[in-house]
Amino acid sequence: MTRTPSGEVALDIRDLRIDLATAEGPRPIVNGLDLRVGRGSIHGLAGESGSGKTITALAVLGLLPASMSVSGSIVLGAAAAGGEPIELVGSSAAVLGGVRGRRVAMVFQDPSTSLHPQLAVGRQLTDHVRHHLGLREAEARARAAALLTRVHVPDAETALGKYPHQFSGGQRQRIAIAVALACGPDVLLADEPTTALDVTVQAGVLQLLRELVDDMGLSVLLVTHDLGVMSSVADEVTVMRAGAVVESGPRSQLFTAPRHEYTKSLLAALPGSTFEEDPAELAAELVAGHEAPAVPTVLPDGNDAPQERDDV
Amino acid sequence: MVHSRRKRPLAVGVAAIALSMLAAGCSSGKSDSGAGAAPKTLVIDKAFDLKTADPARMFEPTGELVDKALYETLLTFKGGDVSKVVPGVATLDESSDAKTFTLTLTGTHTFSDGTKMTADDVVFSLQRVIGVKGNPSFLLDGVTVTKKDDKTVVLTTATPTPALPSILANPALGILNSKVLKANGGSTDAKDGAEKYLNTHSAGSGPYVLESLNLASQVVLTKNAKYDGAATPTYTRVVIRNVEGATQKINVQGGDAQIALDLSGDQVNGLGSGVKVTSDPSANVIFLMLNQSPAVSRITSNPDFVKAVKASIDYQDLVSMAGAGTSQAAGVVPSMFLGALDKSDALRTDPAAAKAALAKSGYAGEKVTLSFPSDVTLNGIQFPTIAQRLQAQLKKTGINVDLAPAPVATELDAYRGGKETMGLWYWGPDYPDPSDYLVFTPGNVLGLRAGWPKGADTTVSALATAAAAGGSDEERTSQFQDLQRALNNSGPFVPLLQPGNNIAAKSSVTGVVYNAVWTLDIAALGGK
Amino acid sequence: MSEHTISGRRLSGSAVPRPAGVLTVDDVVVDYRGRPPLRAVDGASLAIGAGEVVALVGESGCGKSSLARAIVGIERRTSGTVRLAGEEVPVLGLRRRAAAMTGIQMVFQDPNSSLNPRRPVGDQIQDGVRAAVARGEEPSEPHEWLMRVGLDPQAVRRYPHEFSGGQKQRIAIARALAARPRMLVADEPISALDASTQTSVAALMRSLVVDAAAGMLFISHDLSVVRRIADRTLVMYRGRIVESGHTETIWRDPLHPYTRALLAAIPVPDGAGRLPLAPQEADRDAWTEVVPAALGRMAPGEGA
Amino acid sequence: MTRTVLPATQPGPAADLPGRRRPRMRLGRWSAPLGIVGAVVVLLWLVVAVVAPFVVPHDPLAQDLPRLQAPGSGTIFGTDALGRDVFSRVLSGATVTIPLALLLVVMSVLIGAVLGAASGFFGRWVDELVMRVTDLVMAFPTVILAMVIAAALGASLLNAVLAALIVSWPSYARLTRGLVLGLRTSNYVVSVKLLGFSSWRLLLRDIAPNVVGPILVLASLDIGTAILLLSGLSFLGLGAKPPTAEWGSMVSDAVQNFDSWWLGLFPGLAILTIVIAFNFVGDALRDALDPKSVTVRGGGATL
Amino acid sequence: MTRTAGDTGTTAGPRRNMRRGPARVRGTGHPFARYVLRRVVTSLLLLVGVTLVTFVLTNLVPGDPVAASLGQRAAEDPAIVAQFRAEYGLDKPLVVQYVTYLGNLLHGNLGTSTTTHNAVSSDLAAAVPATLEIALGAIVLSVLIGVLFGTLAAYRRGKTTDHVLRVVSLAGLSVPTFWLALVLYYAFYFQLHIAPGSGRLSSDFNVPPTITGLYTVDALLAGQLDTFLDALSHLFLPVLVLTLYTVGLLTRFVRTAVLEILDQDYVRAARAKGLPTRTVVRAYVLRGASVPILTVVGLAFGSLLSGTVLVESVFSWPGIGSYAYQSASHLDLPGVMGVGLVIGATYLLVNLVVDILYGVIDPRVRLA
Repeated sequence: MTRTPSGEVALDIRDLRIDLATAEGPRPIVNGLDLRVGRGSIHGLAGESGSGKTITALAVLGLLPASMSVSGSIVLGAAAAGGEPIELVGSSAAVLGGVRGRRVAMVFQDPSTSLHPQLAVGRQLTDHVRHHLGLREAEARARAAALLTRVHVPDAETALGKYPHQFSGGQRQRIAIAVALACGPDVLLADEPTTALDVTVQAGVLQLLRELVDDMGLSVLLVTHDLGVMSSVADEVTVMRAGAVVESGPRSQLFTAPRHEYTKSLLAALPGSTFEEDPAELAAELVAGHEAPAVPTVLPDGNDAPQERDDV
Repeated sequence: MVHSRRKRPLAVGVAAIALSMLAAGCSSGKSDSGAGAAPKTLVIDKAFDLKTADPARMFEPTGELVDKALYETLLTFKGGDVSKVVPGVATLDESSDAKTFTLTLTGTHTFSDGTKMTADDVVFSLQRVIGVKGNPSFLLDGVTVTKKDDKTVVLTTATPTPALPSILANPALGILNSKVLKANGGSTDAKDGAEKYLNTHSAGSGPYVLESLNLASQVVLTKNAKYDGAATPTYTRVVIRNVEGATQKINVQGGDAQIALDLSGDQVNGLGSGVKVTSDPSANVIFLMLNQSPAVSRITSNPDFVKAVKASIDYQDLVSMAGAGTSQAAGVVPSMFLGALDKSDALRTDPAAAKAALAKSGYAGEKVTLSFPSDVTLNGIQFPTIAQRLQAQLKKTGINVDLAPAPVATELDAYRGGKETMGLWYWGPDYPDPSDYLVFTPGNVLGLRAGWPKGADTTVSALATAAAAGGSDEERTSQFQDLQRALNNSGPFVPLLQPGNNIAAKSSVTGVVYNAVWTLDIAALGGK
Repeated sequence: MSEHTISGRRLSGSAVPRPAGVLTVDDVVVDYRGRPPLRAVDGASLAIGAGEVVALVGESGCGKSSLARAIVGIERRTSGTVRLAGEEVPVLGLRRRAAAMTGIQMVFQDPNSSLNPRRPVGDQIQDGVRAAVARGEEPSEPHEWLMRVGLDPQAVRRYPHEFSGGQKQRIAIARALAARPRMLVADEPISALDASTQTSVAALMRSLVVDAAAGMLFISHDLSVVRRIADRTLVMYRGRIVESGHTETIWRDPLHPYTRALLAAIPVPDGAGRLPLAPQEADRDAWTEVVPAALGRMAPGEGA
Repeated sequence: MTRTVLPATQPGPAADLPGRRRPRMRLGRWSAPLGIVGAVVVLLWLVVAVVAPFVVPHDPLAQDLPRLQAPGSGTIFGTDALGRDVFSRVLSGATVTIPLALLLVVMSVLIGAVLGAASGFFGRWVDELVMRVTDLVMAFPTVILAMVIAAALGASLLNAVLAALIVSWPSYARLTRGLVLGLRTSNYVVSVKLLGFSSWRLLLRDIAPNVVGPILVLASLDIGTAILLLSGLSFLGLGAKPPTAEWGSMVSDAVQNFDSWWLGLFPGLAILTIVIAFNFVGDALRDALDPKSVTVRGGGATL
Repeated sequence: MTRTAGDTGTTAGPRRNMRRGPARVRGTGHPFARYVLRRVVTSLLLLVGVTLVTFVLTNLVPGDPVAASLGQRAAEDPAIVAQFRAEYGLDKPLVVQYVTYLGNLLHGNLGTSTTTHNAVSSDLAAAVPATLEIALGAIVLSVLIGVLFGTLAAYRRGKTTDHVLRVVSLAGLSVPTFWLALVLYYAFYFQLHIAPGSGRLSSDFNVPPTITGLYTVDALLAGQLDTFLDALSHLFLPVLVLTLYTVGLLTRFVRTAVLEILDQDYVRAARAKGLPTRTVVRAYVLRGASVPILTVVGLAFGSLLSGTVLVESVFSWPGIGSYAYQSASHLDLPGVMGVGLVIGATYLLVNLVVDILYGVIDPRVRLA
């Protein structure tokens, strides 16, 4: 499977800085991130939990909590149908409203929480379609049914009337992907889309992602900590640590010839073969290693309300 | 759009309401819509003590007020003068020995259903009062009722009963439509079941008929179209509402009510120019009772302690507390009755004597419990207020009183059982005669409640026997005065107050006259 | 269903391994009441010897945790027996657990709920020590245990909220090990931890347990970690053990269709860009079948 | 075999933490000032409750002033229908109400916590019994049940407290039961159980301390409610007996003298200020000690 | 104490399980219907318990209903007293009295009030709609305001709006209702003459033909617009007083519930879909918070019923609270029992409705 990226850039992030306002002053969460998602390719963003991956994805949509400030540049490439590239950092509510869901969509980690449990699947698949594209209910439903079929959810018509809890975890994630694709976005932000799934189910979802990119020319920013997943589907990989890019490059190069120490250590930490080891040494390793300092994934300590910059 | 589906029910609801309004022609719910400018609805605020509208079972002021408007009596009083009986639906021919009373129906009297009143109705009504053994049945104790002819009824008694004519004026003895009553379970014995009917309908010939009755909230009367009596009522509809004193004041000031019946002397002050106050002494007497039974209390049964209490109380202070219209009760018989005590014979405050008597009594500072009904308001006077004042006054002499308020419903039991150490109560007359006050003597109803059995005080008992025997008005006056002096001296009762009765009425209401029996004759009220 | 159960029992029963089992689990069934009742574990048998690490893998909801909880006695067993060194492990009730039974300990998935938030961690490790002493073992000090799991020995006076998730989990492990158990049951002990520490903590657990000559039942859905630390592996599907035996044997040559699908679906981090194989819905039907040969698989060179 | 030592570019979280700290209370940015204001007011009222008998300008029971005087002429809050000083009575009201409200809450907590803990910990018929009783009590609206009880026992403040107690313990029983039930199956309690400790020890050492916080929060919010309930009962004539200077009965006296607005206004304000102050404190306490952060998630049957 | 639901959500009791989702309710058939059925049965048992408690309590009262119900003179006459006792069955042993009561209850006979001499059922039929009218008015109003305020406070968390609403809601919870009722009555009626006086209807209006017993509704149905407006104006102050308390309760709770929902992934997902804030709030946030909100509305209704006693006493409102007070102080056993039953039944009914609504608003409960 060889891919020929068009060379166009669908999403161009330059020098992105995100600071969290705390009582002790601003605390950097993302520190000068540079990243380009090529059109029709999957760009993997790897790193420990708390390294700022999810925050970056939310920053693209302008959905950060009010306590976080953003600087730098996020440019959304011109739409396939033409038009000008759009700078997303600091843009107006109207612009962001037109981008979210319409041009840039997002898939969350856990489909059991990212789909509203009390709303029928059909409603969740159509409400933004009707809002963005101005379709009638019947048109939107037809489109939704087609989409469900596209993501291999069986019996799409019936599925529209069902509620999320009536589906298995894997199907739920397929539905969540369908929701994201409903308005035909250019860019898909996938935040750990398979982490909550069983490995056999994960394989199916990864296949679907690949399929969508290859068939529909979708551009995906895939956030994951799982190097196996990364290795399976990503075309380009960026490794993040503590809010900054450590290394970036094509997948094969990054996995076979990592340049940065951190990347090397990540690859080395992958389970290899059985071994015996002295507990004292293992303990020492843990002492030295520490877990990365906890950076709030989305909401720091609950004292800041999720707040859209644009809501009044 | 997205939510359009949800807006539908609301729209449907609005449409439904609009349609129903259209269909109903949007009429008015006002009772007198379309009527002329004259005020037709009268609102009377009264603190209810209503138990029933059935005359044969009713004997409380609110019931008298209501039944006076619904039923006519054989004899009646004119205006506020309760000393002279005048013909009602009948004229009276009394035998000289006061044992035979011949009553002849005058003119025609029509019940609200159109039937004419006959002697049968009279006999039935009076016999029913006797037979159902309701509250007022004692009024006709020993009275035999017989029909002479269609217009004439004869009442006979074994003993001379000079009070019977004034008793016959009581609305409890109102004449009911016997046919209607019998059709609704009425009878002249204990099996009578007409009370329910009489609480929803009236069956009388009075100026008003009962529209609705709620013992707790309000009674609504409407004009009796068939009424052919003397007075033509001005108001087509009368609402008597259960409202307590303080709110009555607001209501009559605010114009929500035209008449307030339970304002205290304090409250009638500052009502403003639009409200006219009619103040008369009421026939109620508020008294303090000290139990004479050593089993109930060692200390209140001590005569010296009783003396100490009597001398400790600051009567003038209590009078000023109660406000306009109130006076000190010199004895247990109210001032307007025959045999009432002169003011000079009233109990007097004497702190020194009180202290001396207290010392003699061997009182050691123990708590004495004063029980009283916490929810009774008499002519606007709050019992808790009086009780607290008494507590403070007795404290000055060194008597420690513990207040024990309870709803009258719970407290009555202890009071009637003679279990109260000290009690604060009142006595309203059953009929305007001093003999009603012999209950305050040893072995009698109230005497027993005070733990004062027959023979406990021979002096008082002797005086009581003499007073009961009767005689000329002068003789009776002096006998009752002697009795009351003795009671004031050694009895367990301390007469405190004779409250004033204040009726506050909007100045648009005319003809407000206080009557000691039924408070107010609603039909006699006029409007301008 | 019952037929399958019987055959399942018999077959897995034949897989009793060589070292005299510290823990013997015989034909355990766990049911959950409800409408309809749910059979979470459907006749599982296994034995674990001293110094042996046995992994239990399977997808979420396959009954791994229920089996683990039934083994230590947290979950009521519908039938079947669990013996620790030949003695029946009772179900936890209001009564205190007999001293002998403190020889089986458990580590839970969520490190945040494993420690009493209002007691210093040293005290909580001391609880473990006390249990060991009550059983006649050597006394030890909490700070030694902290050191052994790679934490600052000075931290004994600190409270749980002052530690990260991975650190809390190591404290919980320390407490369990301080009781000097003969058997440690670990229910997904690493899945709540950061990727970089998962392997190290798992490796640490293995070495500590082996060092103490205890047995360990290690539950995980992460096959690559299991491959690294487990001597033997049990693969569970829908309440039943479908494949068991030497870890490398299973890894190299899975026999049961479920095990095969499971292993094929693991993405390999080699940079080759190969998509893992996704099983078809229809495949799942085959996963419930019993493959006798897949049970009790030996290491190469070992054998009858 | 590779053993990698990850580069430690940043200090671990443990490094910058002070040595010994109990679980920290976190005060919300704004709840704290309100809580402090509340605490100051509560403190003021507590001081008043203690010193009122010694400092009030008049004997609250003495009827020696002119009756129904408006505020200003010689008295701060005016006088009532019996010539008593309203200011002195309002202050003395603190001495009457606050201790009783505290008593009520303490008793409710004790009864509720013990029964709730037993219910949650022992389960089975104990749980069934306690929960059915709480259901029964909770099926009545509080004031009406208290009213019937107070009517049955006779009007007195202590009886009102008793009546209030009967209706108020179930909420604590429910709360405690829920918490204990959650904790009983929580991983750390199970862990300690596996270590062979007795149930009593679990209850006292591992469960009780984690239940105290939420109960305290509920209790602190309930003091205000207790004051409202007691004064409400007194207002209906089912609590304080005359001549006790109790706020609710003072407001009820005011009904009789509607013109004299000062009779009702000041005791009502007294109730309002003390209740709102307690609520501010309770609210801040809740923010600081969010019960959710204390209850342990997880545990129970996982499939 | 009024159960404030302790905004903590921890007191919500058994319902919490249902919020956890389907894991526990897994199964086929109709577990929800079965659950509701079980609730109905236990509710009925509980009602019997309520009657027993009321019966025992009322019989603990030291007074004698005879003295309370008969007039001065009648109570002196042993024959009358005996007749009264026989008529009301008071001459029989307590156990027999109770069993008789339950027997009559089965036939819908609640006995005859010793105070009003009416059938208790007809007394209640008059009193319940009166209370219902203010309680419903208050609950509707406070849900509207409470949800608005709570959502606003959650969205403005930490900002001035939030703090102002916090103070307002705490103040609402802290005001003694009986006092506030008096103050408002004094201000709006006595001083300003804006509000009408006490009672349900001005005295020059006839009670509209009884259909529901709610004067406003009946007046509308009868097409009497002026009566409707008058009844509405009488509702104003009592409803306002009751609303204030409940709004405080609801605002606090809705805020907590909404905050919790705002933190949910599905809300983030809805915003990522580019839906307008209005839609996100209404269709996603409030729907998500509807279960806990529903729980607290049920609780609030209970505390409203308590609150009405005090408010009714101030506004001379002939509702269930006044009736309860009157029956309790007159030792009117059938009356008190009737009130206990009605209140208990209302409470249980509200809980049942809440339970059923859980199923309506949450498919996980309905389609488990």
